[in-house]
Amino acid sequence: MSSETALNAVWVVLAAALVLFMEGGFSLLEAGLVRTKNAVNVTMKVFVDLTFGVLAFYLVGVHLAFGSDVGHLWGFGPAIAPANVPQVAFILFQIGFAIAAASIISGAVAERMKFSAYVIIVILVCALVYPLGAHWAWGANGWLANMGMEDFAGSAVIHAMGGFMALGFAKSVGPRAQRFNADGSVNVFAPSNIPLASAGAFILAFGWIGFNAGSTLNAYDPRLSSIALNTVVAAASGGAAAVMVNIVRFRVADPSMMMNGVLSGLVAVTAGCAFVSHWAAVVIGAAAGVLVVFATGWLDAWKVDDPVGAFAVHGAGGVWGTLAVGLFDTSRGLLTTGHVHLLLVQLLACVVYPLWGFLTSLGIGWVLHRTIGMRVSPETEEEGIDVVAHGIPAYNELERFTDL
Amino acid sequence: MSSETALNAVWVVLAAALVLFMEGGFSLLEAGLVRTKNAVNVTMKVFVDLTFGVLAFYLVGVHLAFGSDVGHLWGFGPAIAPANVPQVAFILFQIGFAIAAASIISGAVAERMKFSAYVIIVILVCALVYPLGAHWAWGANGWLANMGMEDFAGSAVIHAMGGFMALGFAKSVGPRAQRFNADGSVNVFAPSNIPLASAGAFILAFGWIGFNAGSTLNAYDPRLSSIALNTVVAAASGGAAAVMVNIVRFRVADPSMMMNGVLSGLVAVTAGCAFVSHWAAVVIGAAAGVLVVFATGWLDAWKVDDPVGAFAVHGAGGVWGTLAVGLFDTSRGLLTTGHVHLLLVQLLACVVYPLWGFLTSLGIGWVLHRTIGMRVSPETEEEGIDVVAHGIPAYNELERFTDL
Amino acid sequence: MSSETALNAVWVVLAAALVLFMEGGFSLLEAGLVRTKNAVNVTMKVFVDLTFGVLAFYLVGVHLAFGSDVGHLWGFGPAIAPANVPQVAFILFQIGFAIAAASIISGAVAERMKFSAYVIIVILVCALVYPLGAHWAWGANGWLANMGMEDFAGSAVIHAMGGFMALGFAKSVGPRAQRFNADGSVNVFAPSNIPLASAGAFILAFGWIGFNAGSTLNAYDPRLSSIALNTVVAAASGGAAAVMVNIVRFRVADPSMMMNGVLSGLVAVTAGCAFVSHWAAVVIGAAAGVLVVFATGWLDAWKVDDPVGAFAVHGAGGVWGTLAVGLFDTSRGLLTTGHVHLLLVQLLACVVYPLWGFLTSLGIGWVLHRTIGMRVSPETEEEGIDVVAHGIPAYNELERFTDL
Amino acid sequence: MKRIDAIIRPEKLQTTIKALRQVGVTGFTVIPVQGRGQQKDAVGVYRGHAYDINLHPKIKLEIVVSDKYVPATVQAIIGAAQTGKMGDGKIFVYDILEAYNIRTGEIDETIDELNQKREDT
Amino acid sequence: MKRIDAIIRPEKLQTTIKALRQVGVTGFTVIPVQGRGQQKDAVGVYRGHAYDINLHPKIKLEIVVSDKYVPATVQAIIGAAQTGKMGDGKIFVYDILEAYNIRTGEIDETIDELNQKREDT
Amino acid sequence: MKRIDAIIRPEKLQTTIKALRQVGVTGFTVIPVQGRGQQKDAVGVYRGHAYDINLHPKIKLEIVVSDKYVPATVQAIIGAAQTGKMGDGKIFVYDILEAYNIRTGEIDETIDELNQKREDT
Ligand SMILES: Nc1ncnc2c1ncn2[C@@H]1O[C@H](COP(=O)(O)OP(=O)(O)O)[C@@H](O)[C@H]1O
Ligand SMILES: Nc1ncnc2c1ncn2[C@@H]1O[C@H](COP(=O)(O)OP(=O)(O)O)[C@@H](O)[C@H]1O
Ligand SMILES: Nc1ncnc2c1ncn2[C@@H]1O[C@H](COP(=O)(O)OP(=O)(O)O)[C@@H](O)[C@H]1O
Repeated sequence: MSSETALNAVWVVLAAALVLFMEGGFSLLEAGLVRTKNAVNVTMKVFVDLTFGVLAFYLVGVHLAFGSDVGHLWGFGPAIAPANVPQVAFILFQIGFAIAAASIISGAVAERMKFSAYVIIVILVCALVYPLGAHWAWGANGWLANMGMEDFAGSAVIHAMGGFMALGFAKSVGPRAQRFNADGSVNVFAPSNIPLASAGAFILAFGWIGFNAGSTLNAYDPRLSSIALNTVVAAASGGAAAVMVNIVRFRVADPSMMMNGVLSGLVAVTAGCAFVSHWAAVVIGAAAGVLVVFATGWLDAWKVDDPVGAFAVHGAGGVWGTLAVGLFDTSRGLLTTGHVHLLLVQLLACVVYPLWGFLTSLGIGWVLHRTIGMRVSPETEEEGIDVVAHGIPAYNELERFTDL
Repeated sequence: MSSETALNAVWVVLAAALVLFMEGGFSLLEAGLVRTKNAVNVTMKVFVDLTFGVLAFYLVGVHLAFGSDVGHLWGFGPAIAPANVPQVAFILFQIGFAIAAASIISGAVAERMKFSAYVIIVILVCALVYPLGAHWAWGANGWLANMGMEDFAGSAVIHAMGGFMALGFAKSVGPRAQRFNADGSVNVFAPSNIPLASAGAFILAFGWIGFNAGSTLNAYDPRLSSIALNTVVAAASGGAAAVMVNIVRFRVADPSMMMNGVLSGLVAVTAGCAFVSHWAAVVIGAAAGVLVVFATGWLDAWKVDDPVGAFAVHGAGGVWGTLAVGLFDTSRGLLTTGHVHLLLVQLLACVVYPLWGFLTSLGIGWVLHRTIGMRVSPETEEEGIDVVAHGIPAYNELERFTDL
Repeated sequence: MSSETALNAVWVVLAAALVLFMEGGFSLLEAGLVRTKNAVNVTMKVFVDLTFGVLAFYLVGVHLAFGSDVGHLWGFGPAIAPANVPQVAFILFQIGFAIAAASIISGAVAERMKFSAYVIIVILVCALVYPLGAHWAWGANGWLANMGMEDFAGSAVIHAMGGFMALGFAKSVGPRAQRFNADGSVNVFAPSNIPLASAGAFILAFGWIGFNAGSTLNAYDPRLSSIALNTVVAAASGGAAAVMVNIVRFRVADPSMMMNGVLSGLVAVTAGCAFVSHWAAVVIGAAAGVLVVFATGWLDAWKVDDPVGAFAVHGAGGVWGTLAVGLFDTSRGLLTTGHVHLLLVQLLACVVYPLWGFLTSLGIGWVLHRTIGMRVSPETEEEGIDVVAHGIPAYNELERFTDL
Repeated sequence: MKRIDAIIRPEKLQTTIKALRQVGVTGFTVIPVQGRGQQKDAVGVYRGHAYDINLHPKIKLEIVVSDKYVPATVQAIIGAAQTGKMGDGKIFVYDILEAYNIRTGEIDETIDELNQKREDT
Repeated sequence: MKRIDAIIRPEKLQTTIKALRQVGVTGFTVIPVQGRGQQKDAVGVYRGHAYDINLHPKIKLEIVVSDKYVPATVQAIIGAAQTGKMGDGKIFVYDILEAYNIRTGEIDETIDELNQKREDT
Repeated sequence: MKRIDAIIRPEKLQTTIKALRQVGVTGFTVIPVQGRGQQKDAVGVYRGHAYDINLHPKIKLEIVVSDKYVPATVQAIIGAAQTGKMGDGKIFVYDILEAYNIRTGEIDETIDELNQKREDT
């Protein structure tokens, strides 16, 4: 085995491990931000991503995404890996990406979706919806790739699409009971466990270095270190901006906004991390941090209930990040070079992926509503999904149990 | 320093870091699955692994395991590392393995074992019991290695042996008070903190990629990526199978079974990850997922109390995984090639390691009972070990403390 | 790109990721060790390190630390990276170091410092205080570097300095209300969540392998694996020693001492990990473990309130570790070679860094007290900073919220 | 002066507090409790063993009011906390002899009868 | 109609509930509390400082029953919760004047006396 | 025999316990509660929405003592728990009819009146 392949294998496998570890981050973040009575349920959903999602993508999705191109729309047959990267390492890394896309949804539909409906959604997303979108930008000869679209690690392909799927499913399943009052005002449902959520945010930030830098799929890529630095500074400016805006607008340094600002900065820099300079990464992150605070408010205004802010982080941040490549790309960006072509292509991507995500999720939701049902019963919602669907509450201080 | 050695050093050190991080996973998993009043105690036990266990293996065990062979039974002198891997990197990686074996025990004896007894057990296991077993399969000229036994990363050497030691010690220390009723029925002791436990499971899964792929001890091993992929798909099918079986048998998607299914899939694929194809890894994982649900029931039937399911995951999963190599090995497996020899050798390993683990643990237990005692007093058990042995409860919301 | 640079980039980026992940460790450790009502606040402080701290060091500090030397005192202009390491990878790694130094402070001033004051402190520390200190020992031509001072990964530069800054700020902000009684006795404020804290300790230990071994900044450094092994065995002996001393002195196996022992062992071996033998690493760690128990007591005697033990771990452990290089360095140590020169230089460093940290923190504290104020109001302290400054308590079991 | 102990569903706490405010009751104490009554047990399952979740999370309100406020308070609680399904909870009323306000160190002035008594003396 | 407050050891909760069921008491409310009495203090140690764990975790049961059930209920609790060691707990009994069922919005029909009263009217 | 329910600030628990010990009250039960009274609401903000933190963490002490200890106990609590600011809490006193000690299974001997009664019989 050549030295080059060996190093690439090590690099891609370790990066994939980091990406897969992000599932733990999603799980903790969401378990911390929902109410106690549904903390087991969101955790279990992320395990569904890690099990059913992995199998669905490995058995079906990866071929659709990375097989030989069929009409620029989907792939077929064995996945085609870049040169000098073992194919299986490539597949492993892509598995991590696919289930990340699915995990974005889990938080947005938390506290009211049926477990069985979620399992089906994850299987469909990992086997079909995400792979098609991935093929367009990343597959050999995908139609958007051919147009010159740039999305290094998936602001559009994963986050914008995932964020708009989160939006679609959140709309489809409806808000949690009593979330909105008749007069349109919002009831605050307090997050159950902030330190747990913050642990999740740190794990996500940690894994993101593998997510972005690993997307080189090539240890010899001279941009590798720069990508990692861009990732970290965008996270920093995203969090800093979000917390400052939040203090100005709402007086407090809201931990959920600090975390979501960091994550939003990460989401936004994901598309451009290999194409933009460090100062641009700082700007992209900061803008994403501002955006996440406002986007959180929009959802409330639209009466869509997204318990963890998945849309504000991934949807809004992803669209902004995709666009930002058109502005800041060092060789083709509008602001850096005056060229407008790339920006137009990126704009197209900003329509295609959100639409694809939103429409497919509404469609899947429509079918689910008419078949197995998408939403737990009002009684279950009131009691919490944990006991009903999983047999056990998240926290048990009192030993109140006897065998039947 | 040659490029090859440098890359190997990086690879093995990072893999070792991942394996050592698994201790954090054990700690959280166990702290989440026991009752609140003993959460500090199980956490402390894992710190014992990380401290006394590391020292015991580093000072004594590593020589017994990997020193020059003495009669095919044990080693002596400096550890012998594979070519082109710095010896200290090899030792570091093996330290991670040794304390993983010890950590398996901590959960099974949770909530009733004396802290001092546990310290002694860890020292003995890391200094003597595990190293001997490791030498047989992995040492230069170990007797099982010479017979052609295959255990790539330790389904037999670590997990089956560790799982049966867990069984032996759990039997030896006896069940928790009131766990079993006179009529043989089981009282459910609710886990204190499911999200914490799930964080532990995610960390374990993350670390396992280093555990299995790192066992190449060679970045140039062409199987490296394939091992990582096998690890992940087996985890996925293990979790998926366990949760489906649990839903069919018991109606709910039990989070502890989902986690243990994932872990059991990982345990089972550990022996064969370098020798079997990907579809075989999926099958091995799925079977382990089914097995873990049933094995959990067996323990109850045998009236052995294993609070975290260590035996079901590591004992049962490890034996199955060891056997599975004999079935699915691509060049020597029964189902894949029709050869029966390897299967017979693996069968032998499936007797040797469980027996070695079970008998030594019963022996150590016997001595401990007759010397310093193995079990806390009934009063301590009732009050919880945390306050008595560690001076502080795990969670303190009320400020109820004054200095004496 | 040469193979060497590629491997170095991968190595340094992954090590930097591990170091950055340590922030998550700090956050959990501190959130677990403070009282519930301030758990969000300490978590938010670590996010401040990860956002404002990163930007301050990236925009300002890195030049002061690693730019071209000006009078052996500070740097100027672009950071100078070692040969064959991409400059940005080097910068990324150094970012992780800078914010680690800042994070040490957050725990010591927990539960009573204003959030705004902390933001300013972090910016000053990451932009000025730490970079100057770093330049002296690590910058091109720094005055202590020129004298032959050895601090491989920062026992002095980061931990001793950070620990004494923690001491200075803790003194400056004053103890928590009711911490000390009139007669000098100490009131125990129970830590809110031990399993959370232990998760943090495991993450820190995991990241530390990247912290120390990554400081080679060179995958071809023959000492790389040995550094990692030294790190792990020192952690082990630190924890083992601390818990044994604590049992002898105070009867219980205190989890906070076990964790702090492990961390103290890590801190102490950080300076010498590349220069001392393995047995010396064991000794250095063990001594640090003993030290941490006593140092914790000293702080109480001095009536300084350090809720997480930051001084005992980083300050005391850092000074000891810096000194220990002078004793155990394999080529210049007093005990190993009889030479006294290195020890004297190290002694000087043991004066310079603590003093630098202590005096700058007192100075900054003095200014803050006279300007925006450093301490929250007694009402806020009583109620907890979480609700007042961050709008939300850490844990919310009861749904007690309605919109205004 | 009477004490009213009301055991209600957790999700009815906020509407009950609003209802209390409307009838002029502004002081009360809230305790999360676990209760058992006619409400059907839930059945949990852990590791293959079904177990009875024989206690349901409830909220207990403790309210001390003047005698004459009792009927209005009770009605306010019933109005706000009722769903008509098993598990709505109970209200118990009993006598309180004395009430002190710790802040003033004197007899509590927020309760009518006591106010009366204070003025009398 | 009386209220019985029983403070017991946490680990005796399930047997006590069983005992209550056997004497026909099916409604009660459970609250985790911290108590102090004759039970010896535990001593904790944190960072070298011993501290008094001067409160012990207990469970409080609040049970409202008809007068005539009081002796049986008290006996059932004592029978189930007694270990004979310090810290077993106490039972306090006091008068309840009225009881309402929130679900029906009326006087509670599960308590004998009230049932009687309702039938009378 | 009376029961005294005292609702105090959480940070006053230890001084209150000390004060109780000094007047000879050694048995009591402590419950963390959430209370509402004249204390000003705190305002939380989560994701851009202000919300009323209309319940404040308090500690409830339940103390059963002989009639003659009531004034001293009440004074001890007031002395220890008072800060003079809104939110100091309340003390309520009411009658207890019977008290049993679960350990002995008999009428409680720690309460004066009962002791008296026992000796009489
Ligand atoms: N006799 C009782 N004594 C004390 N608390 C009771 C009693 N009966 C019911 N409760 C409390 O009231 C709650 C609701 O009672 P339940 O019988 O389920 O309501 P409903 O009568 O509306 O069906 C119980 O969970 C328990 O906390
Ligand atoms: N006078 C009292 N008032 C209120 N609660 C009390 C009183 N005395 C004891 N208790 C409660 O009863 C519990 C057990 O009391 P303890 O004296 O320890 O039991 P025993 O009398 O069986 O030794 C205490 O922890 C406390 O909660
Ligand atoms: N009428 C009442 N009934 C029951 N509890 C009350 C009542 N009034 C006040 N409380 C309790 O006392 C606590 C303190 O009351 P508050 O009015 O804030 O104190 P203060 O009168 O000293 O300002 C409240 O949080 C609540 O728990």
